[in-house]
Amino acid sequence: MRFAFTDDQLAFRDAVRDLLAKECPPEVVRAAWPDGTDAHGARKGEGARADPDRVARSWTALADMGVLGIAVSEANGGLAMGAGDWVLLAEETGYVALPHPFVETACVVAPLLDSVGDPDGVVAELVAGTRQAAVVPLTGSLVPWGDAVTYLLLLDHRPSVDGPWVARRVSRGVALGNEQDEQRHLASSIDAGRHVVQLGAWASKSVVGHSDDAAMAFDRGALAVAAQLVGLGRRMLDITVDYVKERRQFGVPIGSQQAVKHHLADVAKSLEFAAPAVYAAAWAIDAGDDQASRAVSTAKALASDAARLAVRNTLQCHGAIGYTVEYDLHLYLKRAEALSRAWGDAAWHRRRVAAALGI
Amino acid sequence: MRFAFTDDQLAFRDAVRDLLAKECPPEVVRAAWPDGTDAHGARKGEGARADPDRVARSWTALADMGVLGIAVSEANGGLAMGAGDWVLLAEETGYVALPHPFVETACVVAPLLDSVGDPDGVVAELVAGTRQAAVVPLTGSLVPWGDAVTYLLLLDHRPSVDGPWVARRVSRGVALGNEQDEQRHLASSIDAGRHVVQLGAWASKSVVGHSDDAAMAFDRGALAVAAQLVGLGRRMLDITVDYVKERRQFGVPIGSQQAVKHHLADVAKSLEFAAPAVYAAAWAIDAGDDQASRAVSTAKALASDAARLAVRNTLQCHGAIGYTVEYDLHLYLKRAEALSRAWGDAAWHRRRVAAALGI
Amino acid sequence: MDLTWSDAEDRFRNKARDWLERELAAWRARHDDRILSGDTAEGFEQHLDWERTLFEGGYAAVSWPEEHGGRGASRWEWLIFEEEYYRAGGPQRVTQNGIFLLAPTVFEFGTPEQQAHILRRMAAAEDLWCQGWSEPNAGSDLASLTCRATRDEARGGWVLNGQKTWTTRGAFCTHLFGLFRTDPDSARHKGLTYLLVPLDVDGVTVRGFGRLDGDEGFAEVFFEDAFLADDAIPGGVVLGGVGEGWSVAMATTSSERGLTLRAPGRFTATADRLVDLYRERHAAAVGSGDTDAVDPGLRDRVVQGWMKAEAYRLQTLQTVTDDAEGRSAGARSSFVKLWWSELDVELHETALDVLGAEAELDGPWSKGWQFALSGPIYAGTNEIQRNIAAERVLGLPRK
Amino acid sequence: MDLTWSDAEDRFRNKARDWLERELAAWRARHDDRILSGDTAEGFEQHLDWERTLFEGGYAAVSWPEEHGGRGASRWEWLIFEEEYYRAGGPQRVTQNGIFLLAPTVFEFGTPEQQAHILRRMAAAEDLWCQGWSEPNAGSDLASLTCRATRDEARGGWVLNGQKTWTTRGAFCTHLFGLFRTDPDSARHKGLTYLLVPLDVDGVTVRGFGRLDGDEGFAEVFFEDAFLADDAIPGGVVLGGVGEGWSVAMATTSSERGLTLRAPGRFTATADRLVDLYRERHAAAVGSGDTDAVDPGLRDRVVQGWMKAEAYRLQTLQTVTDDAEGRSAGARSSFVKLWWSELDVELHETALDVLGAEAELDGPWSKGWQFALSGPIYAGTNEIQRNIAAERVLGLPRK
Repeated sequence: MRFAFTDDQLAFRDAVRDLLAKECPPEVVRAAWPDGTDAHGARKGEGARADPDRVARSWTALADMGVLGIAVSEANGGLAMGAGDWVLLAEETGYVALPHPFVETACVVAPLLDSVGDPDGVVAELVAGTRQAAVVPLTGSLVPWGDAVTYLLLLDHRPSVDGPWVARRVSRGVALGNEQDEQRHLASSIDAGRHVVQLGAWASKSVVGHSDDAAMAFDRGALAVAAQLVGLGRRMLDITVDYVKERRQFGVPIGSQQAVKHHLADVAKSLEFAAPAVYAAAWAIDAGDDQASRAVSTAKALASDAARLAVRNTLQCHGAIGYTVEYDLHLYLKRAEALSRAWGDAAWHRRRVAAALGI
Repeated sequence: MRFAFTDDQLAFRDAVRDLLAKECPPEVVRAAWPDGTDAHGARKGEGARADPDRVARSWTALADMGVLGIAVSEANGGLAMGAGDWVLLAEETGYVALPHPFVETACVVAPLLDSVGDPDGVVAELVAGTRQAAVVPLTGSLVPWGDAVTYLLLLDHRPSVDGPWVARRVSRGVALGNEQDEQRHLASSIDAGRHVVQLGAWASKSVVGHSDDAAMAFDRGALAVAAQLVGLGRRMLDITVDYVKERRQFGVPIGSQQAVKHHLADVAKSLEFAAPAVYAAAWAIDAGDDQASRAVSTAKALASDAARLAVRNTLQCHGAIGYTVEYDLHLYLKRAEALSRAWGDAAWHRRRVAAALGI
Repeated sequence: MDLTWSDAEDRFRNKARDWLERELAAWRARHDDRILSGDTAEGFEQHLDWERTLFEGGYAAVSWPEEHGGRGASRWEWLIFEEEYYRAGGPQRVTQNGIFLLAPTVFEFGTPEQQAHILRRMAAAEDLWCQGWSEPNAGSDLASLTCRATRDEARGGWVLNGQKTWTTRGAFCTHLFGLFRTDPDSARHKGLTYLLVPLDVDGVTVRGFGRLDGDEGFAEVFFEDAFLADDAIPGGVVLGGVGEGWSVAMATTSSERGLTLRAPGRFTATADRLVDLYRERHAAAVGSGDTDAVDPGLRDRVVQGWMKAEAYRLQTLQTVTDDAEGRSAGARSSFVKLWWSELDVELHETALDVLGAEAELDGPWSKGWQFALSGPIYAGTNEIQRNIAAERVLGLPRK
Repeated sequence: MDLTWSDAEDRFRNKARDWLERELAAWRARHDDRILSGDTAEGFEQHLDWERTLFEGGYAAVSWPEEHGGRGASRWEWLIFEEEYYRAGGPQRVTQNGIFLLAPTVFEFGTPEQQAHILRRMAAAEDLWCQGWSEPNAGSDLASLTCRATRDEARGGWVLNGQKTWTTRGAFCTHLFGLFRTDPDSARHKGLTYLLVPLDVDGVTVRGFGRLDGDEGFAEVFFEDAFLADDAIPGGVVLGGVGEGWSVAMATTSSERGLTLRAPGRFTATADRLVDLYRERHAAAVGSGDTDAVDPGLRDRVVQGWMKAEAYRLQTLQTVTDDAEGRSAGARSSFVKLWWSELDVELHETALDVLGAEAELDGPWSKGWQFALSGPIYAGTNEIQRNIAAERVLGLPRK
C-alpha cells in the first residue's frame, strides 16, 4: 500500500506546471476566445490576440516536451506511461484552462489507436502535435475544438448504461482533414474558448478496437476530465483567496468575514476529497482493477460537484468584479461548468456507481 | 384577492395560544414522556410527573374551549369552522408540541365522521375530548398516542399515488375501547412523547365514507401536520434566538457570529415561505379548489423541509447544551423530525405535485 | 381569505395577455425575429423600441398615476401584469433601473416639478436612467463612497469628480442617479447627497465593459471636473436634501431588495418553463428508449423549484394584502431577496442539468443561468442580506 | 502508487476478521443477545466486558507497543483493524476517550513512569478515562476555562475547585484528564495545567445526565476543595509541565479532529449498510408492487454517501502514506473532521428517508442519526473548524 506519486511523477508534473505557467497564462486562454458576437449579440471574446501564436505555442510546447505521447508506446514515439503519470498533467492543463484537446488527444485517442495498432497511421502526428483529436461521448453532439481537430471519435455504450461500449471513427465530415472548413461553424457556447462545433451528420461508422478498448477509452477520458476539474477548482480557489485577502470592505479584508471563510473552506474541503478519488481511479486503470470503472465514476462525480461548488462559491466571494469578462475568473468558471457535464455529469456517474453497487 | 386571516380567526388563534402557553409549557410535554428505558437501555422520559394531571388537562382545556369540535357541524355540537380557522390552531399545537392527537381527532376524524352522518355515534365524544382518535396513513403501522386512542382510522390510496382513497375503520384490536391494554405496548420512538403504538393485525375493514371523503381526510391531516411543523420550526427558532443572544464565547454573544446569524436567517427564511403555502392550502380546501391536493402537498413538502432545516441548524447553534434531554430543545426537535416523515415525507409529496403537474 | 381574482382583475389580465401576445409578436417581426440582448448596443435599440410600445399601450409602468405615464393600476393588477409579462416571454426591461429603483424614490422624495419632468420621460423611455451606487472601493460597503460633488455657487451647480462602476447598462443610458460626497469632511454615511446627472455633460466619460455572459451590461463612469448645473434637471438635480443622500438612497435599495424589483411572475414563469422542459425531455428520452438521457432524480428538483416559485407567489400575496390593509409587512421583506435570488439559480441549474452536456450552448437557459448567478451578488450580497435579516428580524447582536 | 495490501496485511485482516466474528458472537451470547447502549449503567458493564475481551485478544489498542498493551501494529494495520471492527458490527469503544485522545498525549508528553502506569491499565479497561475539557461557560472557547488547581505544598498536591461538564461517559469512568487553571492571575490560554485526576478522591462529585438519545452519556463533574495528591498517579498527576497545559491539550484536540478519533472504516461500514438497506427496501417495494415505498431520488443520495465514505478512505490512505514517508499531511487534516461529521449526518439522514415514516422507531439508524448530529458539534464545532481551515490552510486573515 502506497498512495502517493513517485518523485519522478511529481518532477514531471512540476516541469509541465512550469511550462504551462509560462505558456498558458490567462491572456493566452483569453486569446483563444473567438472574436465576434454570439446569437444574443454579446461579444464573448475580446480579440485580445496581441500574440495569437502563443495559443498555438502552448500546444507545440507540450508536444516538444513529449507530453502528448505520454500514454503511447515507445514504438510509436511515446513515453509509454500510465494514467498515474498523466493524471497529474491533466490536472495541470485544467488549472490553466489549456485551450487545446489535451484529454482527447493525449489521454484518449492516441493511446487507444496505439493499443490497436494505429490503423489510421495518425499516432505519430498526434504525438507530434500536428494533429488534434476530439471525442464525442455518450450520444452527445459537441466536438470540442471542432474547428481544428482532424481526428474524431464517437464513444458510446449500447443499449444503455451497462451495455457494451463501442468506439467509432468519423472519417468524413468534421474528421480527417479540414477541406470542409465551411461546415465547421462554431457553436455558441458559454465556454467559447473551447471552440465547440456541433456535429450534425457524420459519414462513417468504422469501429476502432474492441468493446474493452472503447470502455477503457471512455474511462480514460472521464478520468482526465475529472482531473481537469480538480485543477480548475484549485485555480478558482487560488484566484479567490488572493482576491479576498486584498479586497477591503467595511474596513477589513473581506476574507476575514466568516461567511467568506466558510464558502472557501467548503470549496477547499471538496477538492481535498475529490483529488484522492481521481488519483485512485488512475491507479485502478493502470492496475487493471476490476472496479476501475466504478473508481472513475466516483472520481468524475466528486470532481464535477467540487468544481461546481467552486464555481458558485468563488464567484460569490468576488462580488461584482468576478462577474465581468475583464477579470480572469470567468475563463476557469465557464470551463468548469461545461466540463462538469461533459463525459457524463455527476448524476450519470452516480448511476453507474449505483449499478456497480447492485442498486 | 385577500390573503390574510380575519380578525376573528386571529383572535381565536391568540386565545388558543394563550391557553396553550399556560397549559402546555415544556414541563407538560416532558411529563408526557413515559418512564422506563428503551431497547438500548436509555431512559428517555425523566418521570418528571410533578403534576401528571396537567398532561390530561391540556387536552380537556382545549375541549372546554370548543376547539376539538372546530370542524364539526353545529348539529353535532361543533363550531362548523373550516381549515382556514383550524390551520392556525394546528400551528399553535405544533409550537407547544401538544402531547395529544389534535390533528387526528379535531382536524381529520371528527369532521370526516360528522360529514358522513356519524355512523359510529362517537362525534360528540371526540368533540368533548372524552375520546381520542388516531389515523394511520399510507400503509404505515404507527398509531400515535396509541395507548389512549379509542378510534382508529386507516387512510390509504389504491393501488398507488394516484389511485382512489379509502378510509377504513379499525373496530377491533387497538381501536374502540381499551379492554386489551396489554396489546398496547408502546413502541420505542425517538419522539417518545407521542406514545406511538405499532399496529400489528387489525380486525375490521369497514369503510367510512366515499373515496372523496377519504381523500379530503388525508389532505386535512397532511395540512394540519404541515401547520404543526411550521409551529415547531418557529418554536425551535425562538428557543435558539434567545439562547444565542445570551450565550457568550470568545467574549461576545455567539449570536453575533456571522455563521450563527446565517444558520438562523436560513431557518427563518424557510419558515417565512413555508407558512403561506400552508395557509393557501387551507384556503384551497375550504374553497373546494380543484388543485387543493397539490396545494396541500406543496405545503407539507415545504413545511417538512423547513422543519428539518430548523432541527439541524438550531441544534448546531446551541452546541452541546442542545444535545441533552435536560434542555427543552429536544422535545420539539424530535417531534419535528418524526412529523416531517408522517403523512408522507417531503419526497412523497413532491411526487404528488409532480403528478399534478403532469411530469 | 380569498385567493381568487375579481372579475375586473380577470378582465385586466385577459386584456394584458391579448395585448402582450399581439405586440410582442409585432415587435419581434419588426426586428426580423432576431432579438438581441438588451445589454448590447444593437439589442438596446431593439428593446427601446419595445419600451416605447409598452408606453404607448399604457403598460410601461402600470401602477403609476396616469399623469406620469402609468395607468393607475392597483398593486394586484401590477402583480397580474408581471405574471402575464413573463408568461408571454416579454423581454428584460432596459428601463428597469429607472422605473423600479429611481422612480419609487422620486415619488417619495421628489418635488412636484421633479416628478413631472422625470417620471413621464422615464416611462416613455426618453430618459434612460442607470444607477450610480458602486465605486471601485465601495461595493457592499456603500458608506465608503468617495465620489465628490463640490459646490460651485458662482456657476450654480456642482463639480463632480471620481468614478462609479458596475453601472448596469451605463453605456446605453442618458442619465445617472447616485450618491456623491458633498461634505468633503464627512465620513461613512454622513454628508452624502443623492444627485441626478445627465451623462452628456462635459467631463463625464462612460466606458462599457463585459458582464459574465459577454454582454456589455456594465459600465464605468468617470467624472473629471464635470459640471452639473442646478437646472440640468427641471426642479433640480438634488433628490431629497443636500447631505440627506444616505436615507434617500436606503429607500431605493429597499425597493431593490423588495418586491418591486423582482415580481413573482418572473419566477413562476421560469418554473413553468422548467416543468415543460422536463416534460419534453423526459418524453423524448422515453420515446427514444434512452433511459439515461434524463436522470430520475431531476423530477424531484424540478418540482422543488416549482414549489418554491409558488411559495414566493403566495408570500407576495400576503405582503400585498398587508400593504393594502395598512399593516406592515415587517420581517417578510427581509427574506425576499434571498429567496428569489437563490430560487433563480436553482431553477436555472436544474434546467442545465436537464439539458445535460448540451447545456453549455447559448440559449435562454444558459443565458438565464449566467444572469441568475448575479442575483446573490447585486442589490446587496446575500451574505449582507443574511446579516440584516438576523439582526433586524431575529434581533441578533450586531457584533 | 499501489493501492493493494501486502500478503502480511491480508493475513492480519483475515485474522482480525475471524477473531472479531467469533468473539463478538461470544460476547453477545454472554449477554443473552441483549446489548444495551454503552452509555447506560448496565450497558457500560457489558461494554467493559467487551473491552477486556479486546485486551486479552491484543486488539484493545493495536498500534501501541506490546509493552503498553498493544500489538505494535502499523498505521496500515490499524486502518485495517478499524475497517474490520466496524464491518463486523463491533460496538462503540467505551474506552475511546482514553485510548484515542489521552493516550497520544501520554505518548508525547508523559514520563516513562506515567506511560508505564497509565497506558496498560487504560488498554486493559482497568482505568477508565473521561475528558474534562468543557465547562459551563467554556465550550468552543476553551481558553476561558475557570476550573482552578491551587498548589498545596504542605500536603504535596493540588486543591481543585470548579466544574467540568459535557464529560462523555463521566458517570461511569474512574479517571478524568483535563485542563485546570494553576496560575490564578493568568488569562486565556496561559497558566493552564493538564492534570490527571482519579474521580474517587474526596470533593469530587459526578452527576450523569441524558444525551439527546436519552443515554446518560454526559456528566457534570464538580470539584469542591478536592485534593489531588501528586502521587495519585505514579509518575505524577501533571502531564507535560505546570503551566504548559494549553499546548499539551492542543495536541489532544488535534488527535480528536484528526484521523485517530474516527477512522474511515467506521463510515465505509455505515455506507455499505446503507447500500444494503436501500437494496432490501427497494426490492421489497418492487416485490410488493408499492412503487411509492422508496423514492427514486434516494438512490442518488445513497450513492453520494457511499462515494464520500470512499473518498474519506482514500484521503486517509494518502495521509498515512505521507506520514509513513515523513512528509507532513499539511492542510489535509484540517478538513477531516468537517468531512466525516457531515458525512455521518448525511448517511444517517438518507437511511431515515429510506425507512420513511417508521424511521422514528428506535433502531441502529435512528440511534446512529442522533449520535451523528453531535458530530458537527463536538471536538470543536464545524463553524470553528471552517474558520481554522480558512485561516491556517488558505491563509485568510483572522479578523
